[in-house]
Amino acid sequence: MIDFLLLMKQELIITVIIFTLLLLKIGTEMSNTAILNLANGLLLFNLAAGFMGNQAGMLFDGMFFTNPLIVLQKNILSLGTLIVSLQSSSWLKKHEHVPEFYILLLSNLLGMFFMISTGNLLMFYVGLELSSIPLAAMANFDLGKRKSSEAAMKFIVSSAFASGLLLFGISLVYGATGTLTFSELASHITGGPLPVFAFVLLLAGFAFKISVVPFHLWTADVYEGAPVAVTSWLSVISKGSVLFVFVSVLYTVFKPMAGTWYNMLFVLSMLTILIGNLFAIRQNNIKRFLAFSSIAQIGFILVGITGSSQLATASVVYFVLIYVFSNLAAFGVVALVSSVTGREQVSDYKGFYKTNPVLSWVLTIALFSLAGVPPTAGFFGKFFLLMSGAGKGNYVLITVAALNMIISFYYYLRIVKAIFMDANEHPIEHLAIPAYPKLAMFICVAGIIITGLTGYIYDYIHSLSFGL
Amino acid sequence: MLSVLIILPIITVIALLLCSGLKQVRVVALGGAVVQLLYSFYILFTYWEQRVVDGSQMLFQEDHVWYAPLNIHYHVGIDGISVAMILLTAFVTVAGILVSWTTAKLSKEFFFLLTLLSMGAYGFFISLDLFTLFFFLEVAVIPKFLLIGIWGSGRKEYSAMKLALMLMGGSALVFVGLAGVYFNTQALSGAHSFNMLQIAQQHISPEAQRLFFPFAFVGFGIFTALFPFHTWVPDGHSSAPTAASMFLAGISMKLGGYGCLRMATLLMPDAAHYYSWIIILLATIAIIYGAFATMMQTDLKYINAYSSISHCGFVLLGIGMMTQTAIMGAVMQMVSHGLMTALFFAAIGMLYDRTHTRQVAQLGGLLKVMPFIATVFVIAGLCSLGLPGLSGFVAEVTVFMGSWEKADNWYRLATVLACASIVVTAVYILRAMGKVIMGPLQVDGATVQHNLSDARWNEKIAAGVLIIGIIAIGIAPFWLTELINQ
Amino acid sequence: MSIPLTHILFVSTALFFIGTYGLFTRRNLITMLMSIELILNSVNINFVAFNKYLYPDKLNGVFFSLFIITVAAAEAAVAIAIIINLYRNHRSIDVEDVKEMKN
Amino acid sequence: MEYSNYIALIPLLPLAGFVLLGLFGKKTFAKSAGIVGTLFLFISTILAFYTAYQYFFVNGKVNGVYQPVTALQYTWLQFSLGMSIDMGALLDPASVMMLVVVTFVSLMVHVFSLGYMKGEERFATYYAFLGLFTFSMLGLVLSTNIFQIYIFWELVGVSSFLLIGFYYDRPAAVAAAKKAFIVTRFADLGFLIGILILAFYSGTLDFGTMIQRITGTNSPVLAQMTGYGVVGIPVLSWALTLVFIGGAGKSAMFPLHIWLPDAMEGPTPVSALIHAATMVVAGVYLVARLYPIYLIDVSVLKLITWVGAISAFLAAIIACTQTDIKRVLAYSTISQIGYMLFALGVPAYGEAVNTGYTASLFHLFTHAFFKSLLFLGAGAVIHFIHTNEMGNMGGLRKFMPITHATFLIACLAIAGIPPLAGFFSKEEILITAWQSNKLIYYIALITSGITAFYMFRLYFSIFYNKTSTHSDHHGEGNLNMKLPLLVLAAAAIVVGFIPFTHFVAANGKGEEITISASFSIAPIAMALAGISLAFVLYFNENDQPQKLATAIGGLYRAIRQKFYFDELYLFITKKIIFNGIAKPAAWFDKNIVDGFMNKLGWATTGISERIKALQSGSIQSYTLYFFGGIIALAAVFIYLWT
Repeated sequence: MIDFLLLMKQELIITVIIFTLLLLKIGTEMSNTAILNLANGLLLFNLAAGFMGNQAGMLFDGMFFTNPLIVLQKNILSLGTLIVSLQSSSWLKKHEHVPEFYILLLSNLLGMFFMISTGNLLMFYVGLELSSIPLAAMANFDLGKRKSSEAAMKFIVSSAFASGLLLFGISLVYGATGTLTFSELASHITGGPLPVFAFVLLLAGFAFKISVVPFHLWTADVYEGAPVAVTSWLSVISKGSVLFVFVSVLYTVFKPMAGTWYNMLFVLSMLTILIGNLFAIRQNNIKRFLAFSSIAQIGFILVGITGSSQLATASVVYFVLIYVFSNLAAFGVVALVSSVTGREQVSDYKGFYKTNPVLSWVLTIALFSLAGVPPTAGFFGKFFLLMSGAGKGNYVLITVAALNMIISFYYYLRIVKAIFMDANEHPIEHLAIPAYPKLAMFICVAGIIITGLTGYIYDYIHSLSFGL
Repeated sequence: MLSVLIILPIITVIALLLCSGLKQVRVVALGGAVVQLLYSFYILFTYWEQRVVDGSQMLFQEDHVWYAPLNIHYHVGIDGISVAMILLTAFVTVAGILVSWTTAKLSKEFFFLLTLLSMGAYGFFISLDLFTLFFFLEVAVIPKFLLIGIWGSGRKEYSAMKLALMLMGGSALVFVGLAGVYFNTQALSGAHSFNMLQIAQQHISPEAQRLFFPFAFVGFGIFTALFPFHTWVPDGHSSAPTAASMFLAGISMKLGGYGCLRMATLLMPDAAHYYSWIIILLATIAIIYGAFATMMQTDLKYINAYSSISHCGFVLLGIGMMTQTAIMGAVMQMVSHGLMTALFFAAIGMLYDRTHTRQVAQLGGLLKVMPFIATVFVIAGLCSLGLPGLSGFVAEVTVFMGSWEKADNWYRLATVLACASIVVTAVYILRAMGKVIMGPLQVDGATVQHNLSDARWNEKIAAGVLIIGIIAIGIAPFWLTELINQ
Repeated sequence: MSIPLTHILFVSTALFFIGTYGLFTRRNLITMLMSIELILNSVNINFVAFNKYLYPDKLNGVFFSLFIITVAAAEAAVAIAIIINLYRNHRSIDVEDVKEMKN
Repeated sequence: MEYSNYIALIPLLPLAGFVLLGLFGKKTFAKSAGIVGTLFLFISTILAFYTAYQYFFVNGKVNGVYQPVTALQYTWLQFSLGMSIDMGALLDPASVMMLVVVTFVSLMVHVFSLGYMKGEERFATYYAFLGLFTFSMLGLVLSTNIFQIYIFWELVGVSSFLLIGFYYDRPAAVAAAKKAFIVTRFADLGFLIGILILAFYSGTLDFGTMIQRITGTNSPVLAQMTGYGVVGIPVLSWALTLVFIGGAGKSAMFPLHIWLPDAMEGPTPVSALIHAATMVVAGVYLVARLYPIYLIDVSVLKLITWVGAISAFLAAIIACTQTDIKRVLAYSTISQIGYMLFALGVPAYGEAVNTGYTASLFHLFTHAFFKSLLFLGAGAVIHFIHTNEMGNMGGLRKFMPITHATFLIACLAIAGIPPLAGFFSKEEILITAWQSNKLIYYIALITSGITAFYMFRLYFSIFYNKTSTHSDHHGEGNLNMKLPLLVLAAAAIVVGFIPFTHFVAANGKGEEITISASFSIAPIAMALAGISLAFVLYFNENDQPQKLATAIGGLYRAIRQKFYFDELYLFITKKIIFNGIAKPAAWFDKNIVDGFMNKLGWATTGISERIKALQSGSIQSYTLYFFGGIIALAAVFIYLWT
C-alpha cells in the first residue's frame, strides 16, 4: 500500500488537484485570479513533489512501473505544464471557464503519466486516449471562434481514426502473441509479415501524436485554430510524453525487429525534416509556422532515435527538455501578443524590437535555440541528437539532416529579420508583461542558457538512460 | 590562463548590458578591447619564454570535462599559430571598435555583438577540442547576421541572409566531418574522442580521412572563400557596417583558414596529401579569377571584397602545397591579410562617412582634402599589392617560395599563375588609388566640395594600430616566422 | 460445428475497411463518426475472436474490448459536442464546408 | 675603420630623412625640409666617397684583385634551412662605383631642387620621397642577396611611382605614374619567377654562393639546370631570360620602354635622378651582378645584345622627332642604356669578355653625370620659361648663360666628342662591339651619329633659332640651381680621364683597353656629321625641317607616334585583358556562381509552393494520406525491404 502511494505519487497528486478544482468549480464562486493563483501554486507543489522520495518499482504485476528516468520525464512534463499555465494566465483571466481548462489540462497530463509508466498495451491505450480526448475539448476552448471549432473537429476525427488504427494494430499484435504486457511481448515478437504490419499500425498511432510525415497533416491546422495556450501544450507536452513512450517501446518491446524499424525511421525522419522545412518556409501565421518548424524538429529527434543507444535515449530526453524551454519561450511571447492585440501574423512582428525590446530578445533567443545556434541549449540538443544518429554510421542521414539545418536556419532568421530589421508603420504597441508570463519567460530563458552550457544536466539524464 | 581570453569579452559584454548611453557603452567596449590587446601581448611574451622551457607542441593547456558521456572536453591550448591569430584578433577588435566610435543607432547592441564576435574568434583559435572548436565557430556566425542586417547598408537583409546561410552550410559540412572523425577515433580510454592532439597521434585510417576530409575542408573553406563557395564574400562585406566588414574579412575569414590548416596538417594529413591537387587547383582559380573579377568592380568595398577572395586564395594555396615553408606562408598571409584588409575597410569606411558614396567613378583627388585618410588608403593599397616593407609582400613571397619547393610542373604552373596575380593586383589597386586619391578633386560626380574633414582622433588611432601591425611584420618578419615555426 | 477463426477475421477486416471507406467518402461528420465506430467495432471483434480461439485460457482480449467500448463512448461524446459547436459556428456539419485553414 | 661600422649609415640616413619628413614634415619642417633632407644626404655622400676611397685605394685589393667584401649581413626572413632573405651590404667595384654615382647625383638633385621646388605646396613630402628613393636605390646597389635586390627593386619602383605622380592632381601625371609602375611590375613578375628558379636549383639566395655554385667547375647544379628543359629550353636560359626581363623593364628596354617617356610628367630634378642616372640603369646593374652566370649561357647574352642594340637605335630615331625636350632626353636615355646592355651582351660573339663588362659600367658611370646634367639644364630652362615645348623656346643663351654653357658641355659629352667623358666610354663600347660583332658595331656607330644630331637639334632650338616670345625675365634661378650644373659639368669633363678600367672589371683585376686614334676617327666623324646636320636644320629659324618631314611623310608620322607602341599596348590591355578576361570573369561570378546559389534558394521556395496542395485543409484527405502512408510503409517493409 505504502509503495503504491510512493510509486504513483505524481499521478495521485494530479488526481487530487483535479478533484479539488472540480469541487471548487461546483461549490464556490472564486475569482479567476484566485483560481489561477491556486492552480499555479498546486502545479508548483506538484513539480516540487516530483523531485522527492522517488523510487523504482512496479505495481499491478507490471501494468504500472516506474524508475528514475520515468520520474524525470514526468517532472519535465510537470515543469512544462507549470510554464504553460503561467503564461496562459493572461489569456485565461478574461475567460469564464478557467477551472474547466485546468481540469482538462490536468486529466491530459494524468493520461500522459500513465502512458509513460505503463507496462501494458491496454493501459497504454487508455493513457493515450486520456491524453488526447481532452485535448480535442481544449482545442475548442474558444467556443465562439470558427477556427477553434474547426481545429477541434479536425483533431478529434483524425485522432479517433488514428486510435482506431492503433487498436487494430494492437489487436493484431495480440493475435500474434497472445499477450499485452511489454515484458512478454519483447520475447514473443518476431519479424514476420503480420508483426511488421501490426508494428506499422502502432507506429502510425505514435507518429500521429508526434506528427511525423505523412501522419502530420492535422498538426498545422489544429495549431493555428486552437488557443495559443493549447497550441503550446500540444506542441511541447503531448509530443514530449509520446516521444518518451515511443523510445521505450521501440527499445524494449520491438527490440527483435530493430532492423526493420531502423530503416523505417531512416525514411520517415528524412521525409519529416524535409517536408516540415519546406512547409515552414512559406508560413505567415506564426502559430502555423511554429507548427511546421516543430514537425522538422521531430524529424531531428527521429534521427536521434535511430541511434538506438544509451546516448540516443539521453539525447532525446535532453532535447525534449530543451524543446520545452525553447518552444514555450517562443509561445509565451506569441501568447502574450495574441492575447492582447490578437495579431498572429509574422508580418505583424516587423519592427517589434523598437516597441518591445525585452520580448524581442526572448523570442529571438527562443528562435535561436530552436534553430540550434550556440550558446543556446538548442545547439547542444541538436548536436547530441545528430551525434547519436551518426553513431550508427549512417552518414547519408546525418548529411541530409545537417544540410536541412540551413533551411530551418533560413525561416527562423526570417522572423528575427522581421523583428530587428524590417520597418513597419503600425508595429505592435508596447506591451506590459504581467507577473506570471514574466516568470514563465524567465524560467524558459534561464533554462535555455543553463541547460546547454553546463554539462551536469545532460550527464544526469545520461546516467539514467538505457540503450537498445 | 587562456580561459581569460574568453572571460574578458564575457565580462565586457555583461558590463555593456549594465551601462547606458553611447558614451559609457563605447568607453566600456574600448576598455575591454584594449585589455584584451594587452592580455594577448602578455600571452605572446609568456609564450616566448615557455616555449624555450618545454618543447611540447601546445602550451598553456587547460582541460576540463564538459560532457562526459561523449567525452567532450573544454580543452584549450596554443601554439605559435594560435598566438599569431589571437594577436590579429586583438588588433582588429580594437581598431574596429575605434572606427565605429560614433555609432549612434542601437550602440549598446552594436558593441555587444562586436564583443561577442571577438569572443567567438578567441575561443576558436585557442580550442584544442573539436567540439569546442565547432561551438565557437558557430558562436561567431549569428552576430554577423545581426550586424549586417541591422547596421548595414544597401541590400543588407539579402546579404545578411546569404552570408548566414552559406556560413551555416559551411558549419553543417564541418559538423559531418567532425562527427566522422570522432567516430573513427579510439582514444586510450577506449571511448571516442574530440581531442585534436590525441586524434593527431593515433592517425585515423586513410579511408576514413578521404571520406571525411572533403566535408571538413569544404566546410571551413566556405568561411575562407573557397572558390565556388565565395559568393557570400562580396555581398556580405559590401553591405556590412565598417567595423563588421573589418571583423568579417579580418578575423572570421581567418577562422576558416585556421580550420582548414588544422584539418590538413594536424588531423587528416594523408587525405590532405591525397586531395592536395584539388585544393591547389581551386586556390589558383580563386587567386587569378578573383583578381580579374576585382578589376571590373566599381564599388570600393566590392573591390576589397573580391581582392580578399584572391588573397585568401594564397592561404589555401599554401595549405594545399603542404610544405613547411608554404604553410608558414599561409599563416603569415592570414595575419597580414587580416590586418591589411581591416585597414582597407577602415579607410573605405572613413571615406564613405564623409563623401556618402563608395563609387570609384564619383570620387577623386581626395588627397587634397583628407590627406591622412588618403595616406591610410595608399598604405593599405600598397600592402595589398605586395610592396616590400609591408606585411603583404612577406607573406606572399613565403607562399611562393614554399610552393616552388614542390618539384612538379603542374604545381609550378599554379605557382606561376599565383605570382602573375601580383601584376593584376597592382592594376586594380592603382586604378582605384589613381582615381580616388589622386587626380582632380571630385565628389559625387560633380566637383563640388562637401565639408570634407580629415580623420578624427579615434580613426587616426584605429588606423595607426593596424598600420603598426602591418609595418612590424613588413620590416621585421623574422619574429613572426620565429613565432610560427615549431 | 464451429466457425473457423478466418471467417470471423474476414468479417472484422471487412468491417474495418467499410469503416475506412465511409470515413473517406461521407461528407456528413456524424456519418464519419459512425464509420470510425465501425473501425473500433472491427477491432473489438478481433480481440474477442483472438481471445476465444487462440488463447481461451485468458481474458485480456475481452477486457480490452470492454475498455475500447467505454473509451469509444467517451470519444463519441466529445466528438458530438464538438460537432454541435461546429454547427453553431459554421451552420453546417458538412466536412467540405470546414476547410478554412489550409496550406 | 671597418666598413661595418658606418656602411649601414649610407642608406639609412636618407631613410631617416624620409621618416622624419614624412611624419612631421607638414608641421615642423614646412620650410626647412629641403635643408634637412640635403643635410642627411650630404653625410651619406661623404661616407660613400670615403668608402670608395677605402675600397679602391686602401684595402679593396688583395694580391692585385679587387675582392668582394660582405660588410654586413643579417638574416631577414628564414624560409628553410640555408634558404633565407638576408639584408646586408656587399662591396665590390661595381657596387662601390654605383654607391658613388647614386649619392653624388642624388645630392646634386637635392641641391638643385632647393631652388627648383621652392614654394611647392608639398615641399616636405617631395624631399621625403627623394629620401625614400635614395635609400631604396642604395639598398639595391649594396644587395648581397638576390631577394634583397628584388625588395629594393620594388621599393625604387614605388618611389618612382610616388615621384612621377608628385603633381597628383594632374591626370596625365597620375596616368604616367600608373603606367610606369604597372609596366615595371609586369617585368618584375619575370624577375620573381627567375629568382624562384635560380633559388630552387642553387639552393641559396646569396649572390656569392649562388654564382659560385652554378659557375663552379663541373658543378652538379649547372648540369641540372642545363640538362632539364621546359618546352625545349633549358631551365638556366629560362631563369636568366626571366631575370633579364625584370632588368629590361626597369631599364625601359624595347619593348618595355613605353613607360619612360611618360614618366617625364614628374618634376624635372626627379627625372634627372631616377629616370636618367640611377634607377633606369638598375637593369644593367642587375645583369652585371649575375654576369658570371650570364656568361655561361650565350643564347641569353645574344638576346640581351639585340634587345640593347634595337632599343638604342629605335630610341635614337624617335628622339629626333620629339618636340617635348624632356621626352627627347628620355629617348636618348633609353638609347644610351641600350648601349650599355649590348656592351654587356656582345662578348657572346667574341672573347672580349671583360672589356664588355668594363665598357658597359664605364658608360653607365659617365652617362650618369652628363645625362643628369642635361636633365637639370632642361629643368632650369623649363623653370625659366614654364614650358616643355621646343616650339616656344629659342635664343635663350642670352638669358641663361651658365645653363647654356653647361648644357653645351653635356651635349658634346653625349655626342662623344673628345676629350669629354662620353667619348671615352663610348669608344670602349664601340671597340668591344668591333672585336665581337661587326653588325652591332655599325648599328652603334650610326646610332651615335643620330645621337649627336638630335642632341644638337635640342641644343640649337633651345638656345639659338628664333628668339622666344617669352617675356618676363626673372633671371636664371638662384645659386642652388646653378651650382649643381657647374659641378656636374666639371664632372662631365673630367670623369673620362679616370682610369676606370683599372678599377672595375669582371675579374676584379682591371683591364687595358687602348683607344687608338685610327679607330676613333669614324665615331668622331659620325658625331660631327650629326652636329653639322643639326646646325644646318636648326641653327636659324627656317622651314627645312618641315620640308624634310613632309618629304618622308608616313615614316615621319610613324616615328613621331613612337611606332605606335602605346596604341598596341592600349589595345592589349583594354581590348584583350579587360574585355577579354576581366569582364567575363566578373560576369561569370555574378551570374553563374552567385546565380547558382540564388537559384538554389529560389528552387527551395518554388518547391514549397508546389507542394502546398498536400495540406488541402479537408480532413478526409488528411485521413486518406494517413492511411496511404500506412499502406505504403507496410508494403515497402513487408515485401521490398526485408
